[in-house]
Amino acid sequence: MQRYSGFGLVKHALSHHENWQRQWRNPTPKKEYDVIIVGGGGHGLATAYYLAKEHGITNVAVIEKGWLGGGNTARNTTIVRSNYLWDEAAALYEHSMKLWEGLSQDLNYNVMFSQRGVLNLGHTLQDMRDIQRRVNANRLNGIDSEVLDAKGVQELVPIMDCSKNARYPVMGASWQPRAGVARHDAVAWGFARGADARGVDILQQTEVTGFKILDGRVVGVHTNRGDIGAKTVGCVAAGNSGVLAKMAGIKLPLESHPLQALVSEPLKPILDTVVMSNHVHGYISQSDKGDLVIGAGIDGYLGYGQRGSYSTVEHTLQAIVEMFPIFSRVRMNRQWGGIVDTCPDACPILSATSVKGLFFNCGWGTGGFKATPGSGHVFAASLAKGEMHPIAAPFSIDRFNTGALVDEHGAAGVAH
Amino acid sequence: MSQVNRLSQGGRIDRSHQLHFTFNGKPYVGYAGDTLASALLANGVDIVNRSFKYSRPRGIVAAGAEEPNAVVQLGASEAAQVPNVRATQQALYEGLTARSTNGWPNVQRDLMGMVGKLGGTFMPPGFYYKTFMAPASLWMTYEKYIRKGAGLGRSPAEPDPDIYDHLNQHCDVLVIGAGPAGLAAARTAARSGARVILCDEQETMGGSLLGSRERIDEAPAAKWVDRVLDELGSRDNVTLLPRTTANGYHDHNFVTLHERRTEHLADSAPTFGSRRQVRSRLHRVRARQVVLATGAHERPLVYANNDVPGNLLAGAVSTYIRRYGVVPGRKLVLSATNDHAYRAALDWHEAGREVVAIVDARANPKGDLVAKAQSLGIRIITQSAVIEAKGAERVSGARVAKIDAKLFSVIGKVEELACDTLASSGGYSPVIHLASHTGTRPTWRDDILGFVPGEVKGLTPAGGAHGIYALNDVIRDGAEAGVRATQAAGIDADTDTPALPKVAARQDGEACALYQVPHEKQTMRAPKQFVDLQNDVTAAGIELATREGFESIEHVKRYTAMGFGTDQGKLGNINGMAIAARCLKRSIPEVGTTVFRPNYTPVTFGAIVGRHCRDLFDPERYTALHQWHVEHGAEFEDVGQWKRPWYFPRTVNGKQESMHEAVARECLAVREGVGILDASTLGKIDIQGPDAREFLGRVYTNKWAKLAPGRVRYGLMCKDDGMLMDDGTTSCLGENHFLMTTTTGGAAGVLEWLELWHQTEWPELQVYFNSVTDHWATMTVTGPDARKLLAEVTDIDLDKEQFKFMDWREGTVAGVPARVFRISFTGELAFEINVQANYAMHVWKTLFEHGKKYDLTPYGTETMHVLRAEKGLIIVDQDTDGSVTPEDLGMQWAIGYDKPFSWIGKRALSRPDTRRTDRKQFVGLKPKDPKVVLEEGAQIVFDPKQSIPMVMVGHVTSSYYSPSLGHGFALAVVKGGHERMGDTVYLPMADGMVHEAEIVSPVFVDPKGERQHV
Amino acid sequence: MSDVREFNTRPAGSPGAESPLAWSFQRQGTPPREAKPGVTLREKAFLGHLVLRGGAIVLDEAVRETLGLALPARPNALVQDASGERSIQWLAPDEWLVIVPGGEEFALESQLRQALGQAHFSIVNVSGGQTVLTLRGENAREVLMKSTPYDIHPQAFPVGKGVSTVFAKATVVLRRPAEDTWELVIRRSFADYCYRWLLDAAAEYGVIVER
Amino acid sequence: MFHIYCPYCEEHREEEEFHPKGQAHIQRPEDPEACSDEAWGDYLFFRDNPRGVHHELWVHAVGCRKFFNITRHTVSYEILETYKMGEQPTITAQNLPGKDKQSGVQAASGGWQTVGARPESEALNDASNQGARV
Repeated sequence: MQRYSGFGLVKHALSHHENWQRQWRNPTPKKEYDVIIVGGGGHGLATAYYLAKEHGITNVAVIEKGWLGGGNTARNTTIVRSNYLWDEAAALYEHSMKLWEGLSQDLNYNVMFSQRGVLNLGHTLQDMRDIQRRVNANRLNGIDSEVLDAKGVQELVPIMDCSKNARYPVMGASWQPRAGVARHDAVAWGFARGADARGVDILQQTEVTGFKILDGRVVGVHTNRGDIGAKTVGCVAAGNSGVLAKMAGIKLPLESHPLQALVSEPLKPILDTVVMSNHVHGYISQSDKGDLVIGAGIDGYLGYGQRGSYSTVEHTLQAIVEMFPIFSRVRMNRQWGGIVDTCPDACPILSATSVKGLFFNCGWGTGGFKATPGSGHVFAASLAKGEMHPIAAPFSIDRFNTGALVDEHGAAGVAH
Repeated sequence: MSQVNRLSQGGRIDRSHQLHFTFNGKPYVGYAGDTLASALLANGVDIVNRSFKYSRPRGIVAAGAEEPNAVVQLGASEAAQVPNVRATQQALYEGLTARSTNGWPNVQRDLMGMVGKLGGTFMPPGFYYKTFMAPASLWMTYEKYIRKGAGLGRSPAEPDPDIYDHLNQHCDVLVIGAGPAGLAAARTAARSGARVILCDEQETMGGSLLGSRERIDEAPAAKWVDRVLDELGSRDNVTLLPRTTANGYHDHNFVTLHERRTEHLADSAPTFGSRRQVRSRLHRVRARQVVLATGAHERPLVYANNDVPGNLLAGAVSTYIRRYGVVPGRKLVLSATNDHAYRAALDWHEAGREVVAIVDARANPKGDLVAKAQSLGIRIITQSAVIEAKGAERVSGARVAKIDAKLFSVIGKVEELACDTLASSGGYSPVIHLASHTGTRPTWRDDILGFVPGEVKGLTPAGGAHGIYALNDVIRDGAEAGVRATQAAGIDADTDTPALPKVAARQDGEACALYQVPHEKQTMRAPKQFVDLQNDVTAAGIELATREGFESIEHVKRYTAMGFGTDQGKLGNINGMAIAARCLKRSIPEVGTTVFRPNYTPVTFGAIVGRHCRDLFDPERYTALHQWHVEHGAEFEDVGQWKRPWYFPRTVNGKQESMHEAVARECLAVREGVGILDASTLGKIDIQGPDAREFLGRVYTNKWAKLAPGRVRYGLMCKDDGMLMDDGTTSCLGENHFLMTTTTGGAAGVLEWLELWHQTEWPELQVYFNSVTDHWATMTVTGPDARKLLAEVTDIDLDKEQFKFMDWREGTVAGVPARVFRISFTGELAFEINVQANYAMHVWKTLFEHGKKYDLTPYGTETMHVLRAEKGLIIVDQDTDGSVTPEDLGMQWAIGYDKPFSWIGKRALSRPDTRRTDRKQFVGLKPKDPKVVLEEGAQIVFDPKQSIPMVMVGHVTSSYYSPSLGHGFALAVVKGGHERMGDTVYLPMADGMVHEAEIVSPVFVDPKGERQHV
Repeated sequence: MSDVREFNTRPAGSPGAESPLAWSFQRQGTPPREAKPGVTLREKAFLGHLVLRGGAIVLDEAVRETLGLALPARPNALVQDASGERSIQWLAPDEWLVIVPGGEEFALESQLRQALGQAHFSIVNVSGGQTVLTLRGENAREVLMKSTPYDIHPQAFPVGKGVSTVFAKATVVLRRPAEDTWELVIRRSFADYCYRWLLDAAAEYGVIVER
Repeated sequence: MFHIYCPYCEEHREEEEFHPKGQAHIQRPEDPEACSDEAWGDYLFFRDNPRGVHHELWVHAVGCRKFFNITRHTVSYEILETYKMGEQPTITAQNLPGKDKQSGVQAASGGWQTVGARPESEALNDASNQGARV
């Protein structure tokens, strides 16, 4: 792998940038792999990367029906945080956070993980109770998290309306300083480059059309480029997981919904932290390019169209202008939608299935991006060992039969 | 201050009406009818901005929405600042103040430009992914400096003085674009009687016809525009919306139109008399049919240094000359691939300035316009192109050479022509943005070298947007689209194509395909050839991206940032795709299609928000007693959309009580005297029908079979997963008649829940539900003196044997018919008085008149919470969180295990997880230190000495200081708590304190419940 | 139906009643007089409002008997008596809104119950929970277009129509009893919000409130 | 932004008046106590999630307050038909007759006027109609 550095950049400039190598190959599928990952988004590529790096399993194919990193990896609002309420979720997201903290160096790819801190605002007494509960739990779980009052919030974000005149005045917030944002596309590309360099075949424009299952055990997949064998198959296909599961005769408690986001035109830097409000339903940060990146709510109906309802965008901007009246004259440049696979308890599924050797990693809802390295890391360990990693174990499909949900709806609200 | 480039005549500007404006602090003069861009060009302003990444000087390129460079900061005052306004779309007005968005210290003498010149070569696409990684600790510092370069314009620092609104529109046919196709379509549709909306983004309707040299019906085209507009304007089935951009095309033909109502007049919306006007208005249009008549955007050619000021689109040159009377230079070289572009040279020539040469990529151009140029003696250099522009802050020359477009190489000697303006045209891209908003992929057409809209239900493209460019064809296509759309909208229209105006047919030669122009040097070594001017994306950048494995156009766009600017790649995307296709040795459609997202052009947040801001952001719901609460100094709590009195601080000796003092006083008043609460916000549902009782039995966990008229019962409502959803009392009014109460926040949800089960599962049950929340006002009179007070104003027999706890009675209170419910949420003697809300204030005030002698004390939600907590009564969503069953709450007494019907939630109580004995269970906590009030949300552990991460076993759900008990107390959920009474638990806090508390019964006051029965 | 507790919530005599807009008038006041207002608002307070639920055929007979009006069977239809003071509006296939002059509602409810006997139906008095606002004037339509996504063009919304729909962020019953008049039936707790919304939306045309 | 035909109000209304309520035709088990934990888990949480034709329950929340069913394509978002409670869809993934039929169809014909009032509810309880509930 060609190593990246500032020095290298200067060297390449002198040769007119004509000697940069491909960041990943475009290989022909082999007949058989040790492990197949279905889905070449951030989570799938991270799984392949850690399989190769941590477990020495390099005979791996990542099968992607479109282009790598072209799904939700390319469409999210890039927030990374780990201040989840329930122990199981907190363990998973904090595991991820720790990996984020060294990711650029590990991948030799600057994913621009910017720990500018995330505020989750409280606007009612109950919001504040929920915030205190979550922050106390975070603290005892070893996650950096604190409660701020309205004054503290105002100091961090002077441009926000923290006055009593607001319809739902800001009463305080939870604050996680280590949280932040990252450059979403770079995460997929960095993992792809790292996995490829370790021998993983990334097969783009390759669509899985079915699973080969023999005596209750998976032995490979059918694709539009022919059959490919493998005794271990991990499906990491986000919004398309339900469709894949159906091919394997497995049911998943998933619904795929539209989730929208939008950006303003680029502005000179004015907002340095990430601000989220579940109560008035809006969250916002400013990218290094200057765009205000704004997340909208999830639409209530099923949708694979990568579009949602306009009224959802209206409500989001109402919330943003309510919080930041000075943004009224700022202009919205672009909106788009992703497909999020949501679980009834707003937590993911990391699970073995009734088909031996076939695993699913899905159901991340609105919270998938931040989990990318952690999800890939524990899923790779699970695939390598054939049993779920302890951090992944509570997220098995069985919980929907026993009732042992990890209900992040309870106090964390939307799990962006 | 002369307008050096202004012609003495021609154009649609009013030379008698001067407008003064400033740009970068310098005063200028333009005319009414100018855009900011045309006025800047008239004044000879070359550099309008600096580029984003390399800080190169940039000038105006286009005349419309596709302009990438002339992005300015508008506004004289701080509050009126608007970032990123496109000068080509901003009408000039008196006093307009604009600045460049980039450039330091200023746009003319820019120091960052030096950095761009020196550092540009080290900043290929994606360079930041490859560096700034070591040491890891420094990234946040690196980022701080990267961020300094971010952004174009700036946000205002003050709130917006202007207002905005929405108009919901419905029509049969929405025609987007009022050029020749749109006008023809709108006229056809309008004549059928259909409801028609015609919108156009420009100041004046007419589109390309406003600057056209063609004639319609043997008169200038603009005359025909006026005639059609007159006709449309006279019809009441037509709405004309100029200055209105269709920005988003959503599902089922829902289109958002952004109308700039006053942005062409002043920084801030003017007031007409006392009537305040909106700055802009968003039309939310539901159209049966849409005609897309958005025309086409010209593509520039990509050659070296094509970003130096003085490089313009050929069509823009024509527009500035013909429409604004501005010739943006002295000596023109035109580089073209098609006949249409020749108009720029002809117009330039007619304006009396020198056309140095037309450089045509075709070997043998022929067509009427070519012939015209030849007849005027203009030099035409064939099979050639401008391969490089010369000049730094303004074009000084053009390097021209013979090229082979197919082999992508320069095949002849380079000739340098002196000029100050370089116009180019590489063909036209239909404006298909809206059509692709709904997810429909556009289709590439080799014959027109552009994408046309894919098939979209309810949408008919017409004219340029349809890939049709000759004026007579455009008008016919528009008229036919009008017929088709009208018929599709279900309106009888003439099936014959309507009479069309006469347009002289013109012979055009065939265009040739050329996107990036080859240079003598290879792309990576040639001077920069810009594809996306706003984001400084070059042909070399795209080539590098493909070399590094970014092969889909989506990857290329993301790696290079092509198309991510505020122009969304209107000029650059097709050129970029063509370059990627060349590098990958594929065809353009194989590389991908181009997908656009709303908005077509950026829209102010304020316009999208409309009136839903400030005081109207969200409804405030008030009870009938709200005025009294305000007048008596209440502090309010937001509960859902309701404003509820939180507490009533008194002012004693000029000092206002703190919340703690007020609540302590209110609590004691209830425990020792009498207090009153406005409980009107509780949800109330009237239930009638012979099966009402059966229905209650199915949706509540407890039994309802035997509740007699006159009696009240508390009920718990679960979802089918067994988790508590709502609670409240329900009273039996008659054998077939019940009044259900719900929590304040749960009211709407519970009513819909009941309807859901009734309509979808049990339609055979004869029962009706109706909300009566707003009809009744509810006042809770509670405390030992409650009976004495109420007795003074009611005719109801309040004798404790006649009117028992959990009874209700009817009669009058203060002369008003009332239902009085003897239920208690405080543990004290309590009466809930319900009267029709119109009479509530009278009753409330009467109670206070009589209550003076009992020191009747109004209390709010905070005191209510303390009093109920002292009694161990839960608040749904505070003490529960969607993961708590009635059993977890210890409410087995309210569970009808043996009811015949398997009520909602019952089955779930026997699932493995709900049967666990170590579930978190509802208990009381008594802090060991009586002075301590535990923090709500504090986490509970059994072992305080363990290391982090700790095993948490529960948390505090409610916690207060009890004025009656004289110590703090709390409610909590604790694992296996019901079996742990008397155990000590620990609460490690953020400040390092570890509180100790004893697990106790959640009922702290009057455990036997005697007081409410007195 | 039998075994339903009838209750007249309107007091004898007239202790001070306050309409749902009392607080708004108190706090907000009414806008100053305008010579040529584009919009005129008026509250029709203290009317009798009943919600009728049941099968159309059964209710129709009883309504004819007691009110002398036919129950509108078509969706979104509004019928009125000659005086315009009594009306019945379709709300749902099994639900109608009856509005009568204040004070008539209890007697009407009793008569209807008599007439309906043992049929399955419900009648609920909601007079305290809602109020009626009328909108008139040449810009009334624009004000409504700012407020509701429902198509209020005369072709789509002729006289004699009424719908339940979205109004800003509240819900209303919107009806057109006469060529030049629109009525909004609004819920008490949302009345102040709707009033402020209307004044704001109508400001650019000039608005007066008749009291 | 959907434009939805309400089969009870008999006209198209804006999406803002409606709420989606998940998959249509989910029936609560007749005898919950006899259900296995898995069967109960299925009823509570497991839903179809098709990329294509989907039958879903909606409520005309700001309108007639009636629940009804919509057959909708989850990629194109086109509404293929809407039908009342108790009715069966005429368009399904199995019988979808191709592109032409997808356009234009809105309301299923037939059905009854009033839910919850006899005799209509008897029809709902008719054994032949069992699958149609919810």
